[in-house]
Amino acid sequence: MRSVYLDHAATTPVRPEVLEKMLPYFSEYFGNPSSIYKWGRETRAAIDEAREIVAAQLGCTPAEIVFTGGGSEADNLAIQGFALANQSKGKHLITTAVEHHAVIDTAKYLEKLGFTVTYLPVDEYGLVSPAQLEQALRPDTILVSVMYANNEVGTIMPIPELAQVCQKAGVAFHTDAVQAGGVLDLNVEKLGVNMLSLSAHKFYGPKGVGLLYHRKGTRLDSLIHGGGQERGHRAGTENIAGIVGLATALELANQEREETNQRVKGLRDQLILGLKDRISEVKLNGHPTQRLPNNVNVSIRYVEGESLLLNLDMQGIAASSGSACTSGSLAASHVLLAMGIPHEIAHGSLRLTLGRESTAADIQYLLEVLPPIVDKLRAMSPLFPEGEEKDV
Amino acid sequence: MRSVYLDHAATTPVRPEVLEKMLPYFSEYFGNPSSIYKWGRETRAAIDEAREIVAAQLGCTPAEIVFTGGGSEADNLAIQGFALANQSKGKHLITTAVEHHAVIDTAKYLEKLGFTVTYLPVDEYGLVSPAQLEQALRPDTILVSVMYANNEVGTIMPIPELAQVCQKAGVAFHTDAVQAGGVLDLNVEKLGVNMLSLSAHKFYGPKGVGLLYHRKGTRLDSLIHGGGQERGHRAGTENIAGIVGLATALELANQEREETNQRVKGLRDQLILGLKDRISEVKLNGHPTQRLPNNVNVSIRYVEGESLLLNLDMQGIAASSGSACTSGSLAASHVLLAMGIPHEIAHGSLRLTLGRESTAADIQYLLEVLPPIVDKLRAMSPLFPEGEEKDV
Amino acid sequence: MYSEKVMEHFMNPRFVGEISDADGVGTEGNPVCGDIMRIFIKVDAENRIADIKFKTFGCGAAIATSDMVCEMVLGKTLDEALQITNATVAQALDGLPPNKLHCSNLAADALHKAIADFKERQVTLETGA
Amino acid sequence: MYSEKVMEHFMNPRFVGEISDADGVGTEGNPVCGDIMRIFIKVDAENRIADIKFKTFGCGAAIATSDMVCEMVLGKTLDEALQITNATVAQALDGLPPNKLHCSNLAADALHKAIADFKERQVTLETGA
Ligand SMILES: Cc1ncc(COP(=O)(O)O)c(C=O)c1O
Ligand SMILES: Cc1ncc(COP(=O)(O)O)c(C=O)c1O
Repeated sequence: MRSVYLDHAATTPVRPEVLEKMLPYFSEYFGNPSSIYKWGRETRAAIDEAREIVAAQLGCTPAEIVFTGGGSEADNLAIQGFALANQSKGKHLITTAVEHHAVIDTAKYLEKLGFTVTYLPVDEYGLVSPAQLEQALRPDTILVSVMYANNEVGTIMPIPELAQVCQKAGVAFHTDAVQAGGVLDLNVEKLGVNMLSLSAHKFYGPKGVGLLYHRKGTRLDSLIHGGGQERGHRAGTENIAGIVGLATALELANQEREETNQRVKGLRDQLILGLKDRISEVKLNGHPTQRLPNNVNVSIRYVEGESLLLNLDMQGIAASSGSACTSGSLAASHVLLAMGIPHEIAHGSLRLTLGRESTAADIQYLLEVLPPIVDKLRAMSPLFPEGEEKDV
Repeated sequence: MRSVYLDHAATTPVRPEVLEKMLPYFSEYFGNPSSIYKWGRETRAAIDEAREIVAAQLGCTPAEIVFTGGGSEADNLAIQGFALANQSKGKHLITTAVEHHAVIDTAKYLEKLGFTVTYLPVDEYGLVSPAQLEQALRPDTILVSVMYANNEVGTIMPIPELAQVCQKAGVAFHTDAVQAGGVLDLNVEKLGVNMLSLSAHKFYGPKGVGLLYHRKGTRLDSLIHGGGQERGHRAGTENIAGIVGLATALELANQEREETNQRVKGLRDQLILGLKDRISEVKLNGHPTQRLPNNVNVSIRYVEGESLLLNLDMQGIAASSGSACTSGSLAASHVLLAMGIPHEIAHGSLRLTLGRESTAADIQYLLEVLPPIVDKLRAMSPLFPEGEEKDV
Repeated sequence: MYSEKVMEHFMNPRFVGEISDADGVGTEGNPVCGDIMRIFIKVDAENRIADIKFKTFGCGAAIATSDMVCEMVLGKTLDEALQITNATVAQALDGLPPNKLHCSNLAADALHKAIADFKERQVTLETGA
Repeated sequence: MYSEKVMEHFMNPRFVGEISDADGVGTEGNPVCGDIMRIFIKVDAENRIADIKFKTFGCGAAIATSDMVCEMVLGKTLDEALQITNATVAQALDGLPPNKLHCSNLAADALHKAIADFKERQVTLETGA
């Protein structure tokens, strides 16, 4: 049976070139970077170099990068860390209704601690507008967090415009760029953000390592206290191999960005057309053009997402319904609901996210396999109006 | 030139057997464990197996293990997480003056949040007694955190006795067992602890992964909010390779524990005798018998630690003065000072920590190289009473 | 995540369909929680379930439990069928993941509703209402 | 972490020692912070530093800056020597890690104290006190 992995938004395999760069840092160059002897200097140099590579990719200085244990930790450090360090200036935060749980749940936690949070609604495409943000600002607003690209529907937010609203108002702006890493322009000057989160495993780097960019002068409380690593922002012996892997993966991805995006976008559009062609009552979720080049998210009416995924899995295809974290959960995607999609349709969403190794044959295979699965599930569904199938 | 690594308390190389087990989880089995398809089930199974292996090593259930991004994160999760979740019961914590910064700095952070912390003093060997702990308990004490083995002087605390004092008083007990991992018995029932922290890179596992054991019923706030990974205790896509590496390393270390400890202890005692024999005014810091089998910590009077380390480094020897994190810092070790050692002597401390690959030849080499270095530095030292050299 | 038995019932359900002249129909669940089950029964003169079909919109567990419930009660008397609980369904499927246990509830409930519907129709017939 | 120049002065200091008949001695630092430097100078008739030695208990930077300061001022007039600052010492060593910059301060201060000691002795001699 074919194996077709179409869930690159959930995670990606480590590229061989990346793993190769990481390998020496497990058993050969293993010293604690805080140590002054040779073993320590070797790994300190590796981390310094990684930090410089990353800084060059983001257009910032190395001192503005904090390596973390993943994207969620970066989001938590940005939001908890900033809110706790700056609460004397105000206790109001703004985010959106379509953020990843790493942002939403952190905001909810801060609400328990006495902060007030505005969750901006989105339009049918999953977008928040600068005007909307401007209206939501209050005198006690200290931080705004808006994701760069949505992990479920791939919608790309107008970050430079949103950040500018904040800059004018003197409010800090964080963006969860986890889905944008290696795909969109991450230059923090062009974006105008104060903080930006990334996670290596989303761009063919290893799991368990991420980073937070925080502009010079951005005050943060730490989540993890202890040894003074990462300039005191994140205690703990550094995950050297992970950090080297992150930097290598980000640099490689950015080098190939234009070319890969072009190719993947072609496949994506082929896939979207194919789905609309072969399956009735299919609706593309998210923005038609302002979307990640690798993201397809459709609602297939009258079928439920998990049973779709299980059937695809039986055919060797990896896909997702909503975000990976919640694909095992019962609730419909908060992102689709926020976009105004009714529950029963939201439950039938299918996310297919392409990657650098995806091929036209993969798309072809999916397009062959999916329609009979949909037919079978619709035949089981009490919601499906038999005989009166209609096209959209 | 010989290369002799004598800083295993700072970090250890990943064992080849461990790396081998980790390797498939970078590029081959890379799926997000939260996904329901094949790629996800494969890695979910790997994490489940790792959790079971670890649980067997600690004598607990798999659900009581939370994998973290390292030892510091585990300590922070235990102490911050417990304190914040249980503050309605009281806001007093007890720890010791000789903990790792991951514990002390977390306690200090909690003091800023309104908690009161008692830092128990230690005796000249670095020990805290059960009677001392009993006296320090207050009606509002909610948590006691005492390290299992000290990272600088290797002193082993009487954890079962200390934990019993807490159990009687209905107070939770956490132990930072980072230095004990793979070396001492980690059975949580025998220890009687409610929480226990480990870090993989201290026992020949990878950096950037650790764990917190937390006994069923122990309520914890999370540090990292988001996706429901680790039963909601630690959000973020799992570091699968790291988790597999941790479990493999812990199992291997425990299998060989008795044998390795025996051998290393022999070398350690040889080293201590050799140092006393060849260098005047050398004093062993820490407990003479209740100490880690691999730890040697001596004060060499009239010489300063860093210049000793730099000279050893020029001879290919990796050693530490105080803990690795602070070997670049100016302050004398808080551990040695807490043990009553005067500043100028504390500044001359040298920590040599052996490992499974240490040999008698390594010891021999150190014993040849060190005395002339000490002579040279003493000749430079304005504190050294020339001509009136005396023995201790 | 699912047992082999769940997957077997999910992939190859034997009781999918409708019974146009059903003696009882029961529907449980709603689109908000993502699971809707409808069970159709034919009841014979001895109060046995002579035929049973289901239609389900829902996750793997929802479909598998629907099929399992049908298999378990076909040929059984209504009294026997009423003894089916979520626990017996889950057990018959070699267990369900904890977050899917509620699905076995739904299937049993849909069945019970179908039986209740049958009984109500009986009363209506008997009383001639 | 240290520049090659620091390591060279640290490993092979050329000015270690004492001058038993020094014209001025200056000590700076204390054991609490882990660095003690003592500088001995001989001053010739033209107020030039004719000989200089140091003894230092301390880290690599402390030893290297001690040696560097000695090298920098040997043969210089006292006025020239007084112009040595922590910045010039650190610069002459191709820089120091940020957390070690204070060491170059100590070395300059010890030198200045040695010069002050010399001057005080002069006054004492001159006034015959
Ligand atoms: C006793 C002790 N606790 C905690 C830590 C922190 O572990 P990590 O650096 O892996 O976060 C260490 C090691 O640095 C340690 O020795
Ligand atoms: C938008 C977004 N933010 C944050 C995260 C969390 O990253 P990680 O799982 O690496 O912690 C993810 C991925 O899961 C994501 O897609």
